[in-house]
Amino acid sequence: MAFIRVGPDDIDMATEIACLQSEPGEIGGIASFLGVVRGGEGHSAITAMTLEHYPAMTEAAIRRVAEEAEARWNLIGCRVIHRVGRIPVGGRIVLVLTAARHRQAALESTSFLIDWLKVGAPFWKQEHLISGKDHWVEAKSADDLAAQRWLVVAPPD
Amino acid sequence: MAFIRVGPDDIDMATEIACLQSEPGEIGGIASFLGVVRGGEGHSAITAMTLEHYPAMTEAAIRRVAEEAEARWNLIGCRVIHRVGRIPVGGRIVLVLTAARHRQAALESTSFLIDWLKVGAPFWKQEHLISGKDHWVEAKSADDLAAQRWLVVAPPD
Amino acid sequence: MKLLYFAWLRERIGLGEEEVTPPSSVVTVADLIAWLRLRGPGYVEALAETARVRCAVNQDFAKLDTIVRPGDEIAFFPPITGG
Amino acid sequence: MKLLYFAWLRERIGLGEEEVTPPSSVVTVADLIAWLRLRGPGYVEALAETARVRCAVNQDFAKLDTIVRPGDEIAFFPPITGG
Repeated sequence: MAFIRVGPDDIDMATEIACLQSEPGEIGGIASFLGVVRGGEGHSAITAMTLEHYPAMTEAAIRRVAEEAEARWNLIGCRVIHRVGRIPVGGRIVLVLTAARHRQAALESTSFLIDWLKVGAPFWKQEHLISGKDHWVEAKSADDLAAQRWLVVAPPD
Repeated sequence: MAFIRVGPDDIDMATEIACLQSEPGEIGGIASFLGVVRGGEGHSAITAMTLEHYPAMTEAAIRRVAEEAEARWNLIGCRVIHRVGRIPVGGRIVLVLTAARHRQAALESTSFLIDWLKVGAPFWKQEHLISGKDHWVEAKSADDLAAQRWLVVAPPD
Repeated sequence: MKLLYFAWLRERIGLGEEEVTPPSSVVTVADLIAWLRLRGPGYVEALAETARVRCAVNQDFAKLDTIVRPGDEIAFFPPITGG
Repeated sequence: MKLLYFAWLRERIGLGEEEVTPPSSVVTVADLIAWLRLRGPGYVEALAETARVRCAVNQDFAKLDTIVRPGDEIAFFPPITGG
Protein backbone atom coordinates (compact mmCIF):
# COMPACT_ATOMS: atom_id res chain seq x y z
CA MET A 1 0.00 0.00 0.00
CA ALA A 2 1.41 3.30 -1.06
CA PHE A 3 2.10 5.74 1.75
CA ILE A 4 1.77 9.43 0.88
CA ARG A 5 2.49 12.42 3.08
CA VAL A 6 2.33 16.08 2.10
CA GLY A 7 3.16 18.62 4.75
CA PRO A 8 5.74 20.95 6.26
CA ASP A 9 7.63 18.39 8.37
CA ASP A 10 11.17 17.44 7.44
CA ILE A 11 11.88 14.04 5.88
CA ASP A 12 13.66 11.38 7.92
CA MET A 13 15.02 8.91 5.42
CA ALA A 14 16.03 6.25 7.96
CA THR A 15 12.52 6.15 9.45
CA GLU A 16 10.91 5.95 6.03
CA ILE A 17 13.15 3.07 4.98
CA ALA A 18 12.44 1.23 8.22
CA CYS A 19 8.68 1.63 7.62
CA LEU A 20 9.07 0.38 4.07
CA GLN A 21 11.08 -2.65 5.23
CA SER A 22 8.30 -3.57 7.66
CA GLU A 23 5.95 -4.23 4.72
CA PRO A 24 5.32 -7.93 4.25
CA GLY A 25 7.03 -9.27 1.14
CA GLU A 26 10.31 -10.38 -0.32
CA ILE A 27 12.16 -7.09 -0.60
CA GLY A 28 15.41 -7.39 -2.54
CA GLY A 29 16.02 -3.74 -3.30
CA ILE A 30 15.00 -0.28 -2.19
CA ALA A 31 15.49 2.65 -4.52
CA SER A 32 15.09 6.26 -3.59
CA PHE A 33 15.25 9.76 -4.89
CA LEU A 34 15.67 12.69 -2.54
CA GLY A 35 15.23 16.16 -3.98
CA VAL A 36 16.97 19.01 -2.22
CA VAL A 37 16.92 22.80 -2.59
CA ARG A 38 19.77 23.88 -4.84
CA GLY A 39 21.39 27.16 -3.90
CA GLY A 40 21.86 28.57 -7.36
CA GLU A 41 24.73 30.81 -8.38
CA GLY A 42 25.36 34.46 -9.13
CA HIS A 43 22.18 36.44 -9.79
CA SER A 44 20.02 33.37 -9.23
CA ALA A 45 21.52 32.47 -5.83
CA ILE A 46 18.75 31.82 -3.35
CA THR A 47 18.42 31.45 0.41
CA ALA A 48 15.30 29.31 0.48
CA MET A 49 12.32 28.08 -1.47
CA THR A 50 8.63 28.06 -0.59
CA LEU A 51 6.40 25.29 -1.89
CA GLU A 52 2.71 25.93 -2.29
CA HIS A 53 0.18 23.24 -3.19
CA TYR A 54 -3.52 22.54 -3.71
CA PRO A 55 -4.31 20.54 -0.59
CA ALA A 56 -7.63 19.05 -1.69
CA MET A 57 -5.95 17.64 -4.78
CA THR A 58 -2.32 16.85 -3.95
CA GLU A 59 -2.43 13.73 -1.82
CA ALA A 60 -5.19 12.11 -3.86
CA ALA A 61 -3.32 12.77 -7.12
CA ILE A 62 -0.06 11.37 -5.73
CA ARG A 63 -1.84 8.33 -4.28
CA ARG A 64 -3.46 7.53 -7.63
CA VAL A 65 -0.11 7.56 -9.45
CA ALA A 66 1.77 5.77 -6.65
CA GLU A 67 -0.79 2.96 -6.78
CA GLU A 68 -0.40 2.85 -10.55
CA ALA A 69 3.37 2.45 -10.04
CA GLU A 70 2.84 -0.28 -7.44
CA ALA A 71 0.74 -2.26 -9.91
CA ARG A 72 2.92 -1.59 -12.96
CA TRP A 73 6.20 -2.62 -11.26
CA ASN A 74 4.71 -5.08 -8.78
CA LEU A 75 6.15 -3.10 -5.89
CA ILE A 76 6.18 -4.38 -2.34
CA GLY A 77 5.95 -0.86 -1.00
CA CYS A 78 6.15 2.75 -2.03
CA ARG A 79 6.41 5.98 -0.02
CA VAL A 80 6.17 9.49 -1.39
CA ILE A 81 6.83 12.38 1.00
CA HIS A 82 6.54 15.89 -0.35
CA ARG A 83 7.14 18.94 1.77
CA VAL A 84 5.38 22.27 1.50
CA GLY A 85 6.19 25.64 3.03
CA ARG A 86 9.58 27.32 3.32
CA ILE A 87 12.69 25.11 2.91
CA PRO A 88 16.24 26.51 3.14
CA VAL A 89 19.01 25.76 0.63
CA GLY A 90 20.18 22.18 1.10
CA GLY A 91 16.88 21.21 2.70
CA ARG A 92 14.91 18.17 1.63
CA ILE A 93 11.91 18.78 -0.65
CA VAL A 94 10.74 15.37 -1.74
CA LEU A 95 11.46 11.70 -1.14
CA VAL A 96 10.36 8.86 -3.39
CA LEU A 97 11.07 5.43 -1.96
CA THR A 98 10.14 2.13 -3.59
CA ALA A 99 10.77 -1.47 -2.62
CA ALA A 100 10.64 -4.46 -4.93
CA ARG A 101 11.94 -8.00 -5.28
CA HIS A 102 14.36 -6.87 -7.96
CA ARG A 103 16.43 -3.74 -8.44
CA GLN A 104 15.16 -2.71 -11.84
CA ALA A 105 11.53 -2.46 -10.69
CA ALA A 106 12.57 -0.31 -7.74
CA LEU A 107 14.81 1.99 -9.79
CA GLU A 108 12.42 2.41 -12.70
CA SER A 109 9.39 3.12 -10.54
CA THR A 110 11.35 5.72 -8.57
CA SER A 111 12.31 7.42 -11.81
CA PHE A 112 8.70 7.29 -13.01
CA LEU A 113 7.31 8.78 -9.80
CA ILE A 114 9.74 11.68 -9.61
CA ASP A 115 9.26 12.46 -13.30
CA TRP A 116 5.51 12.51 -12.72
CA LEU A 117 5.69 14.66 -9.59
CA LYS A 118 7.50 17.37 -11.57
CA VAL A 119 4.55 17.83 -13.93
CA GLY A 120 1.51 16.10 -12.46
CA ALA A 121 1.17 16.97 -8.79
CA PRO A 122 -0.13 20.48 -8.01
CA PHE A 123 2.91 22.06 -6.38
CA TRP A 124 4.46 25.42 -7.16
CA LYS A 125 7.91 26.58 -6.17
CA GLN A 126 8.83 30.10 -5.24
CA GLU A 127 12.51 30.98 -4.87
CA HIS A 128 13.70 33.53 -2.35
CA LEU A 129 16.70 35.23 -3.93
CA ILE A 130 19.64 36.47 -1.90
CA SER A 131 18.83 39.91 -3.33
CA GLY A 132 15.57 39.82 -1.34
CA LYS A 133 13.33 39.31 -4.37
CA ASP A 134 10.91 36.41 -4.70
CA HIS A 135 10.51 34.56 -7.93
CA TRP A 136 8.11 31.80 -9.05
CA VAL A 137 9.95 28.96 -10.76
CA GLU A 138 8.93 28.43 -14.38
CA ALA A 139 7.88 24.97 -15.51
CA LYS A 140 10.42 23.27 -17.78
CA SER A 141 9.45 21.61 -21.04
CA ALA A 142 12.21 19.07 -20.32
CA ASP A 143 10.08 17.89 -17.40
CA ASP A 144 7.10 17.32 -19.69
CA LEU A 145 9.32 15.28 -21.98
CA ALA A 146 10.66 13.22 -19.06
CA ALA A 147 7.12 12.43 -17.93
CA GLN A 148 6.17 11.46 -21.49
CA ARG A 149 8.82 8.70 -21.43
CA TRP A 150 6.40 6.85 -19.16
CA LEU A 151 3.34 7.72 -21.26
CA VAL A 152 2.21 9.87 -18.39
CA VAL A 153 -0.03 12.65 -19.55
CA ALA A 154 0.91 16.03 -18.20
CA PRO A 155 -1.99 18.32 -17.31
CA PRO A 156 -3.58 19.61 -20.51
CA ASP A 157 -2.60 23.02 -21.84
CA MET B 1 35.51 12.19 -5.29
CA ALA B 2 33.96 8.76 -5.13
CA PHE B 3 33.92 7.19 -1.69
CA ILE B 4 34.17 3.39 -1.60
CA ARG B 5 33.98 1.10 1.40
CA VAL B 6 34.04 -2.69 1.40
CA GLY B 7 33.81 -4.43 4.74
CA PRO B 8 31.65 -6.21 7.30
CA ASP B 9 30.14 -3.12 8.99
CA ASP B 10 26.45 -2.36 8.56
CA ILE B 11 25.38 0.51 6.34
CA ASP B 12 23.96 3.67 7.90
CA MET B 13 22.07 5.43 5.17
CA ALA B 14 21.51 8.69 7.07
CA THR B 15 25.23 9.08 7.76
CA GLU B 16 26.14 8.32 4.15
CA ILE B 17 23.65 10.88 2.86
CA ALA B 18 24.94 13.50 5.30
CA CYS B 19 28.51 12.84 4.08
CA LEU B 20 27.38 13.14 0.48
CA GLN B 21 25.57 16.40 1.17
CA SER B 22 28.73 17.87 2.67
CA GLU B 23 30.45 17.65 -0.75
CA PRO B 24 30.88 21.09 -2.29
CA GLY B 25 28.55 21.61 -5.24
CA GLU B 26 25.03 22.39 -6.27
CA ILE B 27 23.25 19.20 -5.29
CA GLY B 28 19.67 19.04 -6.56
CA GLY B 29 19.02 15.35 -6.21
CA ILE B 30 20.34 12.29 -4.44
CA ALA B 31 19.48 8.86 -5.77
CA SER B 32 20.15 5.62 -4.00
CA PHE B 33 19.83 1.89 -4.29
CA LEU B 34 19.97 -0.29 -1.21
CA GLY B 35 20.20 -4.03 -1.76
CA VAL B 36 18.91 -6.26 1.03
CA VAL B 37 18.99 -10.02 1.67
CA ARG B 38 15.76 -11.59 0.38
CA GLY B 39 14.43 -14.46 2.48
CA GLY B 40 13.35 -16.73 -0.33
CA GLU B 41 10.40 -19.09 -0.14
CA GLY B 42 9.73 -22.80 0.22
CA HIS B 43 12.79 -24.96 -0.47
CA SER B 44 14.90 -21.92 -1.19
CA ALA B 45 14.08 -20.10 2.08
CA ILE B 46 17.27 -18.86 3.70
CA THR B 47 18.33 -17.54 7.08
CA ALA B 48 21.34 -15.54 5.96
CA MET B 49 23.85 -14.94 3.20
CA THR B 50 27.65 -14.79 3.29
CA LEU B 51 29.50 -12.52 0.91
CA GLU B 52 33.07 -13.35 -0.03
CA HIS B 53 35.29 -11.06 -2.07
CA TYR B 54 38.78 -10.61 -3.49
CA PRO B 55 40.14 -7.88 -1.21
CA ALA B 56 43.13 -6.83 -3.32
CA MET B 57 40.83 -6.26 -6.29
CA THR B 58 37.41 -5.16 -5.00
CA GLU B 59 37.86 -1.59 -3.83
CA ALA B 60 40.12 -0.66 -6.74
CA ALA B 61 37.66 -2.10 -9.27
CA ILE B 62 34.71 -0.28 -7.68
CA ARG B 63 36.66 2.97 -7.49
CA ARG B 64 37.54 2.81 -11.17
CA VAL B 65 33.92 2.40 -12.22
CA ALA B 66 32.58 4.91 -9.68
CA GLU B 67 34.99 7.51 -11.04
CA GLU B 68 33.86 6.63 -14.57
CA ALA B 69 30.26 7.26 -13.44
CA GLU B 70 31.22 10.57 -11.81
CA ALA B 71 32.72 11.75 -15.08
CA ARG B 72 30.00 10.37 -17.36
CA TRP B 73 27.10 11.89 -15.37
CA ASN B 74 28.99 14.89 -13.98
CA LEU B 75 28.21 13.78 -10.43
CA ILE B 76 28.83 15.95 -7.40
CA GLY B 77 29.41 12.90 -5.26
CA CYS B 78 29.12 9.16 -5.25
CA ARG B 79 29.35 6.59 -2.45
CA VAL B 80 29.40 2.83 -2.86
CA ILE B 81 29.31 0.71 0.29
CA HIS B 82 29.42 -3.06 -0.14
CA ARG B 83 29.31 -5.41 2.81
CA VAL B 84 31.09 -8.75 3.10
CA GLY B 85 30.68 -11.58 5.61
CA ARG B 86 27.45 -13.02 6.98
CA ILE B 87 24.28 -10.92 6.63
CA PRO B 88 20.88 -12.09 7.93
CA VAL B 89 17.65 -11.97 5.91
CA GLY B 90 16.49 -8.35 5.63
CA GLY B 91 20.03 -7.10 6.24
CA ARG B 92 21.66 -4.51 4.02
CA ILE B 93 24.18 -5.78 1.43
CA VAL B 94 25.02 -2.80 -0.73
CA LEU B 95 24.34 0.91 -0.99
CA VAL B 96 24.89 3.03 -4.08
CA LEU B 97 24.39 6.74 -3.50
CA THR B 98 24.89 9.46 -6.09
CA ALA B 99 24.35 13.20 -6.00
CA ALA B 100 23.94 15.47 -8.99
CA ARG B 101 22.50 18.81 -9.99
CA HIS B 102 19.64 17.07 -11.75
CA ARG B 103 17.59 13.99 -10.97
CA GLN B 104 18.20 12.07 -14.16
CA ALA B 105 21.99 12.03 -13.73
CA ALA B 106 21.62 10.77 -10.17
CA LEU B 107 19.08 8.08 -11.05
CA GLU B 108 20.87 6.82 -14.16
CA SER B 109 24.28 6.64 -12.54
CA THR B 110 22.82 4.71 -9.60
CA SER B 111 21.29 2.24 -12.01
CA PHE B 112 24.57 1.95 -13.90
CA LEU B 113 26.61 1.33 -10.76
CA ILE B 114 24.36 -1.35 -9.31
CA ASP B 115 24.11 -3.09 -12.69
CA TRP B 116 27.90 -3.11 -12.90
CA LEU B 117 28.39 -4.33 -9.31
CA LYS B 118 26.30 -7.41 -10.11
CA VAL B 119 28.72 -8.56 -12.80
CA GLY B 120 31.94 -6.60 -12.48
CA ALA B 121 33.02 -6.48 -8.84
CA PRO B 122 34.57 -9.66 -7.44
CA PHE B 123 31.94 -10.69 -4.89
CA TRP B 124 30.38 -14.10 -4.42
CA LYS B 125 27.22 -14.87 -2.49
CA GLN B 126 26.58 -18.01 -0.50
CA GLU B 127 23.06 -18.64 0.80
CA HIS B 128 22.46 -20.41 4.10
CA LEU B 129 19.25 -22.37 3.65
CA ILE B 130 16.79 -22.95 6.48
CA SER B 131 17.39 -26.67 5.88
CA GLY B 132 20.98 -26.14 7.08
CA LYS B 133 22.57 -26.51 3.66
CA ASP B 134 24.81 -23.88 2.11
CA HIS B 135 24.53 -22.96 -1.52
CA TRP B 136 26.58 -20.66 -3.80
CA VAL B 137 24.36 -18.31 -5.79
CA GLU B 138 24.65 -18.80 -9.56
CA ALA B 139 25.34 -15.78 -11.76
CA LYS B 140 22.35 -14.70 -13.84
CA SER B 141 22.62 -13.98 -17.54
CA ALA B 142 19.99 -11.26 -16.99
CA ASP B 143 22.62 -9.41 -14.97
CA ASP B 144 25.07 -9.55 -17.87
CA LEU B 145 22.39 -8.12 -20.13
CA ALA B 146 21.59 -5.34 -17.66
CA ALA B 147 25.26 -4.38 -17.53
CA GLN B 148 25.47 -4.39 -21.32
CA ARG B 149 22.81 -1.66 -21.46
CA TRP B 150 25.56 0.67 -20.29
CA LEU B 151 28.17 -0.80 -22.66
CA VAL B 152 29.91 -2.16 -19.62
CA VAL B 153 31.92 -5.20 -20.41
CA ALA B 154 31.39 -8.09 -18.01
CA PRO B 155 34.48 -10.14 -17.14
CA PRO B 156 35.45 -12.31 -20.13
CA ASP B 157 34.34 -15.96 -20.29
CA MET C 1 -19.13 28.04 -7.49
CA LYS C 2 -15.92 28.12 -5.46
CA LEU C 3 -12.80 29.50 -7.12
CA LEU C 4 -9.24 28.87 -5.92
CA TYR C 5 -6.08 30.63 -7.08
CA PHE C 6 -2.52 29.44 -6.55
CA ALA C 7 1.04 30.78 -6.84
CA TRP C 8 1.39 33.97 -8.92
CA LEU C 9 -2.27 33.86 -9.97
CA ARG C 10 -3.19 34.16 -6.29
CA GLU C 11 -0.75 37.05 -5.87
CA ARG C 12 -2.02 38.94 -8.92
CA ILE C 13 -5.72 38.47 -8.08
CA GLY C 14 -4.99 39.29 -4.46
CA LEU C 15 -6.91 36.43 -2.89
CA GLY C 16 -6.65 32.66 -2.71
CA GLU C 17 -10.30 31.75 -2.70
CA GLU C 18 -13.72 33.21 -3.43
CA GLU C 19 -17.36 32.27 -4.06
CA VAL C 20 -18.79 33.55 -7.34
CA THR C 21 -22.11 33.23 -9.17
CA PRO C 22 -21.43 33.81 -12.86
CA PRO C 23 -24.33 34.34 -15.28
CA SER C 24 -25.80 31.32 -17.05
CA SER C 25 -23.93 32.32 -20.23
CA VAL C 26 -20.75 31.00 -18.52
CA VAL C 27 -20.69 27.36 -19.62
CA THR C 28 -17.00 26.43 -20.03
CA VAL C 29 -13.68 27.19 -18.33
CA ALA C 30 -12.94 29.58 -21.21
CA ASP C 31 -16.22 31.44 -20.57
CA LEU C 32 -15.40 31.64 -16.87
CA ILE C 33 -11.95 33.10 -17.60
CA ALA C 34 -13.48 35.71 -19.94
CA TRP C 35 -16.06 36.65 -17.30
CA LEU C 36 -13.44 36.83 -14.52
CA ARG C 37 -11.33 39.24 -16.60
CA LEU C 38 -14.18 41.74 -16.28
CA ARG C 39 -13.76 41.79 -12.50
CA GLY C 40 -10.71 44.04 -12.42
CA PRO C 41 -7.07 44.59 -13.38
CA GLY C 42 -5.72 41.87 -11.05
CA TYR C 43 -7.83 39.28 -12.84
CA VAL C 44 -6.77 40.61 -16.23
CA GLU C 45 -3.12 40.40 -15.21
CA ALA C 46 -3.50 36.88 -13.79
CA LEU C 47 -5.57 35.43 -16.60
CA ALA C 48 -4.15 37.35 -19.58
CA GLU C 49 -2.17 34.52 -21.11
CA THR C 50 -4.28 31.37 -21.04
CA ALA C 51 -1.20 29.49 -22.30
CA ARG C 52 0.36 30.06 -18.87
CA VAL C 53 -2.78 29.20 -16.88
CA ARG C 54 -3.85 25.71 -15.83
CA CYS C 55 -7.21 24.75 -14.39
CA ALA C 56 -8.75 21.97 -12.33
CA VAL C 57 -12.49 21.39 -11.99
CA ASN C 58 -13.43 19.47 -8.86
CA GLN C 59 -9.77 18.49 -8.36
CA ASP C 60 -9.36 17.06 -11.86
CA PHE C 61 -7.21 18.77 -14.46
CA ALA C 62 -9.47 20.52 -16.93
CA LYS C 63 -9.26 22.15 -20.37
CA LEU C 64 -10.62 25.41 -21.73
CA ASP C 65 -13.69 23.60 -23.04
CA THR C 66 -14.44 21.73 -19.81
CA ILE C 67 -17.97 22.48 -18.56
CA VAL C 68 -18.35 24.34 -15.26
CA ARG C 69 -21.47 24.13 -13.10
CA PRO C 70 -22.82 25.82 -9.95
CA GLY C 71 -21.34 24.10 -6.90
CA ASP C 72 -18.08 23.16 -8.70
CA GLU C 73 -14.69 23.85 -7.14
CA ILE C 74 -12.56 25.45 -9.85
CA ALA C 75 -8.85 26.11 -9.35
CA PHE C 76 -6.57 28.28 -11.51
CA PHE C 77 -2.80 27.99 -11.27
CA PRO C 78 0.46 28.17 -13.27
CA PRO C 79 2.08 25.11 -14.85
CA ILE C 80 3.21 22.73 -12.12
CA THR C 81 6.73 22.87 -10.66
CA GLY C 82 6.69 20.01 -8.16
CA GLY C 83 9.15 17.33 -7.16
CA MET D 1 53.48 -17.37 -8.56
CA LYS D 2 50.75 -16.79 -6.02
CA LEU D 3 47.39 -18.49 -6.62
CA LEU D 4 44.12 -17.44 -4.98
CA TYR D 5 40.85 -19.39 -5.00
CA PHE D 6 37.42 -17.99 -4.12
CA ALA D 7 33.90 -19.26 -3.34
CA TRP D 8 33.24 -22.88 -4.41
CA LEU D 9 36.64 -23.17 -6.11
CA ARG D 10 38.26 -22.50 -2.74
CA GLU D 11 36.01 -25.09 -1.09
CA ARG D 12 36.72 -27.79 -3.70
CA ILE D 13 40.46 -27.21 -3.76
CA GLY D 14 40.51 -27.01 0.05
CA LEU D 15 42.61 -23.87 0.37
CA GLY D 16 42.30 -20.18 -0.42
CA GLU D 17 45.87 -19.39 -1.37
CA GLU D 18 49.12 -21.11 -2.31
CA GLU D 19 52.51 -20.45 -3.87
CA VAL D 20 53.33 -22.62 -6.90
CA THR D 21 56.22 -22.88 -9.35
CA PRO D 22 54.84 -24.42 -12.54
CA PRO D 23 57.25 -25.66 -15.25
CA SER D 24 58.25 -23.29 -18.00
CA SER D 25 55.83 -25.04 -20.38
CA VAL D 26 53.02 -23.22 -18.51
CA VAL D 27 52.64 -20.00 -20.50
CA THR D 28 48.93 -19.11 -20.42
CA VAL D 29 46.03 -19.30 -17.97
CA ALA D 30 44.80 -22.37 -19.91
CA ASP D 31 48.19 -24.07 -19.45
CA LEU D 32 48.11 -23.25 -15.75
CA ILE D 33 44.64 -24.77 -15.37
CA ALA D 34 45.74 -27.95 -17.17
CA TRP D 35 48.81 -28.21 -14.93
CA LEU D 36 46.78 -27.56 -11.74
CA ARG D 37 44.36 -30.37 -12.66
CA LEU D 38 47.28 -32.79 -12.23
CA ARG D 39 47.59 -31.79 -8.59
CA GLY D 40 44.66 -33.87 -7.30
CA PRO D 41 40.92 -34.55 -7.39
CA GLY D 42 40.00 -31.28 -5.64
CA TYR D 43 41.66 -29.31 -8.46
CA VAL D 44 39.99 -31.47 -11.08
CA GLU D 45 36.61 -30.89 -9.46
CA ALA D 46 37.16 -27.12 -9.14
CA LEU D 47 38.62 -26.55 -12.60
CA ALA D 48 36.70 -29.17 -14.62
CA GLU D 49 34.39 -26.79 -16.43
CA THR D 50 36.39 -23.80 -17.61
CA ALA D 51 33.08 -22.23 -18.72
CA ARG D 52 32.23 -21.81 -15.03
CA VAL D 53 35.67 -20.55 -13.99
CA ARG D 54 36.82 -16.94 -14.15
CA CYS D 55 40.36 -15.70 -13.68
CA ALA D 56 42.21 -12.52 -12.79
CA VAL D 57 45.93 -11.96 -13.34
CA ASN D 58 47.42 -9.29 -11.09
CA GLN D 59 43.89 -8.11 -10.18
CA ASP D 60 42.78 -7.67 -13.78
CA PHE D 61 40.22 -9.96 -15.35
CA ALA D 62 41.99 -12.38 -17.67
CA LYS D 63 41.16 -14.88 -20.41
CA LEU D 64 42.31 -18.43 -21.07
CA ASP D 65 45.05 -17.15 -23.38
CA THR D 66 46.35 -14.47 -20.99
CA ILE D 67 50.07 -14.96 -20.30
CA VAL D 68 51.13 -15.88 -16.76
CA ARG D 69 54.60 -15.18 -15.37
CA PRO D 70 56.56 -15.98 -12.22
CA GLY D 71 55.65 -13.47 -9.52
CA ASP D 72 52.10 -12.96 -10.84
CA GLU D 73 49.09 -13.10 -8.53
CA ILE D 74 46.53 -15.31 -10.24
CA ALA D 75 43.01 -15.72 -8.88
CA PHE D 76 40.41 -18.31 -9.89
CA PHE D 77 36.75 -17.86 -9.02
CA PRO D 78 33.17 -18.48 -10.23
CA PRO D 79 31.18 -15.91 -12.22
CA ILE D 80 30.55 -12.86 -10.06
CA THR D 81 27.39 -12.51 -7.94
CA GLY D 82 27.82 -9.11 -6.34
CA GLY D 83 25.55 -6.20 -5.61
